[in-house]
Amino acid sequence: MSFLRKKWVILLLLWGVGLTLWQLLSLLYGPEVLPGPIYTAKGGLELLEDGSILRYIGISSFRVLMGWSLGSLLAIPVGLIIGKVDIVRTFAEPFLNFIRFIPPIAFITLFLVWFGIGETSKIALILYATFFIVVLNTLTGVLSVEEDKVRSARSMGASEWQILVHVIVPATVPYIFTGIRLAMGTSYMAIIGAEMIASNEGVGYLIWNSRLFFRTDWIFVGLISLGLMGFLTDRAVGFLGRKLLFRYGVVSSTSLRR
Amino acid sequence: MSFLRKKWVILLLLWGVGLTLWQLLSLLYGPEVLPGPIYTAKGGLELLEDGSILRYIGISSFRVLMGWSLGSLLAIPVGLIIGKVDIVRTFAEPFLNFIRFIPPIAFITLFLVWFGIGETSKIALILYATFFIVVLNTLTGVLSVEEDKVRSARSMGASEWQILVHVIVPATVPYIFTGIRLAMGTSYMAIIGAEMIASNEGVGYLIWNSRLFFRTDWIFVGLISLGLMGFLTDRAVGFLGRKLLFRYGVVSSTSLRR
Amino acid sequence: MAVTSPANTIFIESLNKSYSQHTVGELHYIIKDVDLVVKGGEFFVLLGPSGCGKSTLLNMVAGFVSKSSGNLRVGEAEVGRPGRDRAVVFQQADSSLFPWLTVRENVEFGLRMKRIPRKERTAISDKYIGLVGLTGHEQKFPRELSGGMKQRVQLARVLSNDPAILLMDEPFGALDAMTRKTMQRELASIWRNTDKTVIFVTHDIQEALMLGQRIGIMSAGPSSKITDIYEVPLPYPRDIYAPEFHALYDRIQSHFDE
Amino acid sequence: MAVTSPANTIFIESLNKSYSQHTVGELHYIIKDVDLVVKGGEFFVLLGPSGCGKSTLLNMVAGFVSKSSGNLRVGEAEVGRPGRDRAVVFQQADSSLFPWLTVRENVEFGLRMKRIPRKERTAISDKYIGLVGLTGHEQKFPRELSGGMKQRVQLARVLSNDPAILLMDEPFGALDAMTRKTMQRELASIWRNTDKTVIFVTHDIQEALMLGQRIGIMSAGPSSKITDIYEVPLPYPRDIYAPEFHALYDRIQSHFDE
Amino acid sequence: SADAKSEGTLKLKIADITTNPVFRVAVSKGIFKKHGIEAELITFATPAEGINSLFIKQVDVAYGADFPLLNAVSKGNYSIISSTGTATDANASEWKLFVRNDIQSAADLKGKKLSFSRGTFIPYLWDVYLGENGIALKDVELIGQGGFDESYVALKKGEIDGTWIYGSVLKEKFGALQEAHELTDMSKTPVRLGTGLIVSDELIDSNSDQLVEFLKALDEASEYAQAHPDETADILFKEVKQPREATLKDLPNNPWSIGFTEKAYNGLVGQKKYMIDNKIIEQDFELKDKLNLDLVRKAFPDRVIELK
Ligand SMILES: Nc1ncnc2c1ncn2[C@@H]1O[C@H](COP(=O)(O)OP(=O)(O)OP(=O)(O)O)[C@@H](O)[C@H]1O
Ligand SMILES: Nc1ncnc2c1ncn2[C@@H]1O[C@H](COP(=O)(O)OP(=O)(O)OP(=O)(O)O)[C@@H](O)[C@H]1O
Ligand SMILES: [Mg+2]
Ligand SMILES: [Mg+2]
Repeated sequence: MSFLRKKWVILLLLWGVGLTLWQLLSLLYGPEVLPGPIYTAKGGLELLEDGSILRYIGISSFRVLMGWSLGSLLAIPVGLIIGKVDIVRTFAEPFLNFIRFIPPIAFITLFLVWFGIGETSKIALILYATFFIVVLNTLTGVLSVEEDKVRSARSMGASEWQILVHVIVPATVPYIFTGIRLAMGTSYMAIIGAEMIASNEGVGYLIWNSRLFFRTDWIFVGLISLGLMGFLTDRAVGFLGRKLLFRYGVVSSTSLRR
Repeated sequence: MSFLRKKWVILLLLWGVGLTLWQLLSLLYGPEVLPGPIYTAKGGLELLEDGSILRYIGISSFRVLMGWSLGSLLAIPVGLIIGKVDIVRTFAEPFLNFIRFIPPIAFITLFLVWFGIGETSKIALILYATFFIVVLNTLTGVLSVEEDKVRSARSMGASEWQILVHVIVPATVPYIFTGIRLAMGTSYMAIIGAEMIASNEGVGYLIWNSRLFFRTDWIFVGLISLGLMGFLTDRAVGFLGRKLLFRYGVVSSTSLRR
Repeated sequence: MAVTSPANTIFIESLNKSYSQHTVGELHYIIKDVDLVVKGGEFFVLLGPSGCGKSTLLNMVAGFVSKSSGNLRVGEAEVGRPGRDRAVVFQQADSSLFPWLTVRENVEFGLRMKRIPRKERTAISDKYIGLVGLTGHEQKFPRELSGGMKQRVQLARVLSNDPAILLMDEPFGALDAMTRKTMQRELASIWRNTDKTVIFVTHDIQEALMLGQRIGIMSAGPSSKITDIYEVPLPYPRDIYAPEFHALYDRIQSHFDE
Repeated sequence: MAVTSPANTIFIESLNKSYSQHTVGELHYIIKDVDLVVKGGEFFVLLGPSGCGKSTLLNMVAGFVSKSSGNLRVGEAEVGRPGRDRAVVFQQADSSLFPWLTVRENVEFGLRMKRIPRKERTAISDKYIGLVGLTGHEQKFPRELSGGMKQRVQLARVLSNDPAILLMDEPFGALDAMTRKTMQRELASIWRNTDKTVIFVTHDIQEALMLGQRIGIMSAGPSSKITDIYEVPLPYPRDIYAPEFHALYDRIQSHFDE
Repeated sequence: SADAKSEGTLKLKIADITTNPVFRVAVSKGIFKKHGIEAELITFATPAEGINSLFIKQVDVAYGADFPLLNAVSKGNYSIISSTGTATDANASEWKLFVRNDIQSAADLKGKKLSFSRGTFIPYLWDVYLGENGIALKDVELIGQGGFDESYVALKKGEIDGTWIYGSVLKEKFGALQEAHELTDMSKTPVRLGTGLIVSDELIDSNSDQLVEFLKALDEASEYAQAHPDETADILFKEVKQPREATLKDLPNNPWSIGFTEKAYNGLVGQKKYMIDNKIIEQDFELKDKLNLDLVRKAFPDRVIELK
């Protein structure tokens, strides 16, 4: 009990020290160089008053959630197929290991051309950002299914299709979930790229547009919004996963590797 | 034997089909929209002839390698400390889980302000992109060290410092290595952002600048270079790890989760 | 008591298995020229040192691993692939049970694959869950059970499919000494109440003597075969301090002392 | 033969251990009021069902786990933290050996921590590697060894530190039946050639009788204690078919049948 | 930074963009050196970013269009020291308005979706152009875009109905569009796009003589570029990968004439009024205070107007 209380005190102290340091540094270097917490809060308030920051967060969240869920929905069957069918895997693996080094932002022009300047291309960009992570994780999951499970199902008379549906897929759920959760991080990362495309709204737009007018305080507000959005959705996804996918052995993990 | 030969035939066939499809699609949409393999090859040749693409690859690789190695070098001790010292971890974990959703590109303006327009800011951006992944993996590694290892070292008379150096660090090597290798991927992703900062050279610059001139072929050349660079360094790092860190149990893994 | 029946008799003639090794060029046999007939309803134990090929032989009977040459029949039918007539109990319950299903769902898996109506399924699973002494634990997940209980689930799961043959690969190898003794006693009594053929793999001489009607001794690999077969004419449940038990123990032990 | 010496005598008086549970409020004892004196040079076996608290008691003697109340001394000294006088052999060799060190390096670990010069170290490790029968395997890594060989490495590693007391927590629990018998025989003979005190934890009655001079029976938890202590006046190496062995086996077995 | 005054050589860091040939020619042909300037070019993606770098003392001189220039001088102690003389009719005629085929006259733009590049003068241009044709800004929808590749695709697909573009590459691309045609160009509007040079007041105080030389060097470099288009195209391809054809076509439309003309002044005035009206500049200021024409007057006395 007293340890717990002590922990909170120390934590508060540490955060206090952190904030003070931030403010001091900002005073030292000037708000242009490092917008301090007070200056940032002012900028945030400005954006809060006219409601724009909340609208931006809403819009960006919508885009992220759309791109992320569509990407995951597409990626899961693709990952299952790549994992199950050897010849597809031989073909796809070098390709996957090649394309995963190409950042979403590099595809802006192409996506524009393919999907236009509306919501589609923005969502497609986020979809791209999440797709390969989920595919790779699903694939890893399929390859990690214990041979014993498949063997026992087979000797209990399950058909190959039944094995896929009743063994491979449920056994892969924890991997798929990890993939989906990791992809969540990347999709927030891709929002700036996505909102470089023909948009007048969104957190990514805020960050990018503030560059032009050198509003470092707004950039900070944008960064903090992004961090918070990511943090909260990650926790929410983790919580839902723990509740809904409990039987598949999805457990909480606070610090995820990216 | 015959299976192996067959595999190669099928693989060649599949790649052939892929390339043909790409070319056909490009003919359908026009090279503006989708530069086909032939058109891309021509653009690549143009850049190869005056040596610029090789120079760009060299410059970008240098930036990536610098940022990545500095980031890793910094991140390892930080990860060890966060993993070992409970109070630091309590403070740092929410912060880490917050900041990992903020993409490197969001920091362009701030890094410009902090580190100037030279190489420093570009390298710093890549450093940022790799830092947190390596920290999170190192941290996970430290937390995964089996209690038995620490206990046995302790009962053989090792001091706390000796335990850190002779038990925790070597036991964490495989995690650190995974982190470093994953970070490699992200650092290639960050190069476009890094080379948006006041530069007129590099693969990221090529991709970004070619938008201005509608040179979709050059964009593709840039993308392919990026993919190849990433793929090859990833293999090289994997190979080195396997050879040099063999005793720490670092083994090859073809498909890495991002 | 067990009743002999030709449909669950296993015929093995000059059976060979080698994993061809390209690089060496020579054929390396895991098991070579194995001849064995396990009569329907018999409890046959396969005893041999680690790595001699016991699992390989069992997996060939199960249809998981293909033979290199020789004959392998169950009743009249050539063994080619896994079948519902041959159920397998694996050593690692963790890797063969489905962790996302409850005890009851695990036990009913084979029935569900056969699309047996729910009511019938419940009746059957009730029966076998009762037989292995797990009544009251139907709603638990495997992760909530002890090692011994998990093995009981495996047993109930295969029994509910009513196979003619039970193939058990060191099913009690991972249990603690006390649980192991209990499970041996119960397996013998379950077997005596059905007419199933059992092949039971172990490397524990005492366990072999507790269970088997006949014990086949496998020589150490490579090219291992069944060198001797001992009849165990003792009544169940067996007493390890009976002089005949002791005598057989010493005779079998002498095989491995050399 | 073992020589009694006060410095390696273990005194346990009214020892209690509870992991306090905030939420419940009541104190939940793992072990309660344990009294025990293990004389210097004695081979003492702790026998009890799974989960009764054997490991907890052993870990308290090792200094890994702090006591809740009571007295716990080795010789004259209060036990507070791990010490070089009390070496521990863990059940899972995999989690306690250092996989990045060769057999020799593992054995020399404690000596290296004490900064013993290389030549002296080699002499000592040669001696103990020979004693456990691993000569010729000095340059191998743990992953290249079988389970039994790994436990030999653990044994050599702790012996090379010349501790007064050996604490062994089911060291042979993970080995196959045959290897286990061999290791028991060898441990008994190694012990008889030194003057070390041994506390050996097991739940295998036969193993307890093969090894112990005295066997302490622990009752099932919670609040478990040592209920009975049996003297085993049989000479080493012991014969499991000796009538006295048999009689003792039955007497001890009856404790657990109830 | 600009402190090395020794032996009359001035070190300058100049913010440049990829499409501008003048600075690069001045460097590679040794023109800066001849005038005692040791220049380092820093390439930015947009002029706005280059000008922003002034604030953090990463560059000494920046160059850009009226819009970012005004934005910058409103924020601190910086002055516009010259215009590049590109606020001409010829240059303005290079700004083309491309519209979808269903639009045949300016009046048809009512209720349409029109593109603008973020952080540029285009909204101002729309304001003026539409105003002249009797359409209020609120009767159209302005869509902000990040690049011309974007407006190209959007125009082709009908996701926007009109866009202003500049330069030969774009003119060719947009001209080839089946779905769109050129409606007019900017020379038919009163808007002239000036570009100018901006430095800190501090630098003017300490190094005014060298800055005069700097301006002379720029004029000379531009003349050289006009006279040697092929060489200029090679320099640009080598250094920033601008395709040669693009340089060759654009170069004749972009001769720099260092000075400060009436047109340049009027451009700034109109632009500033728009920015203040639309709250892009929060704090109004006296334009004259932010113009320092002494240097350029010393360099080219006959090309500078008197400010009233
Ligand atoms: N897929 C395979 N390819 C090549 N060799 C194999 C393969 N599977 C098993 N072996 C080899 O066959 C031999 C027998 O293995 P097997 O698993 O049948 O032994 P076992 O008697 O069951 O051993 P244990 O008691 O340890 O389970 C071993 O030497 C093993 O290395
Ligand atoms: N850190 C802990 N916090 C709370 N309870 C614990 C902790 N460690 C052990 N226990 C509990 O103490 C009891 C005894 O555990 P212990 O590991 O000592 O048993 P054991 O006799 O060694 O069992 P086994 O034979 O399975 O190894 C168990 O019920 C366990 O759940
Ligand atoms: Mg086996
Ligand atoms: Mg224990």
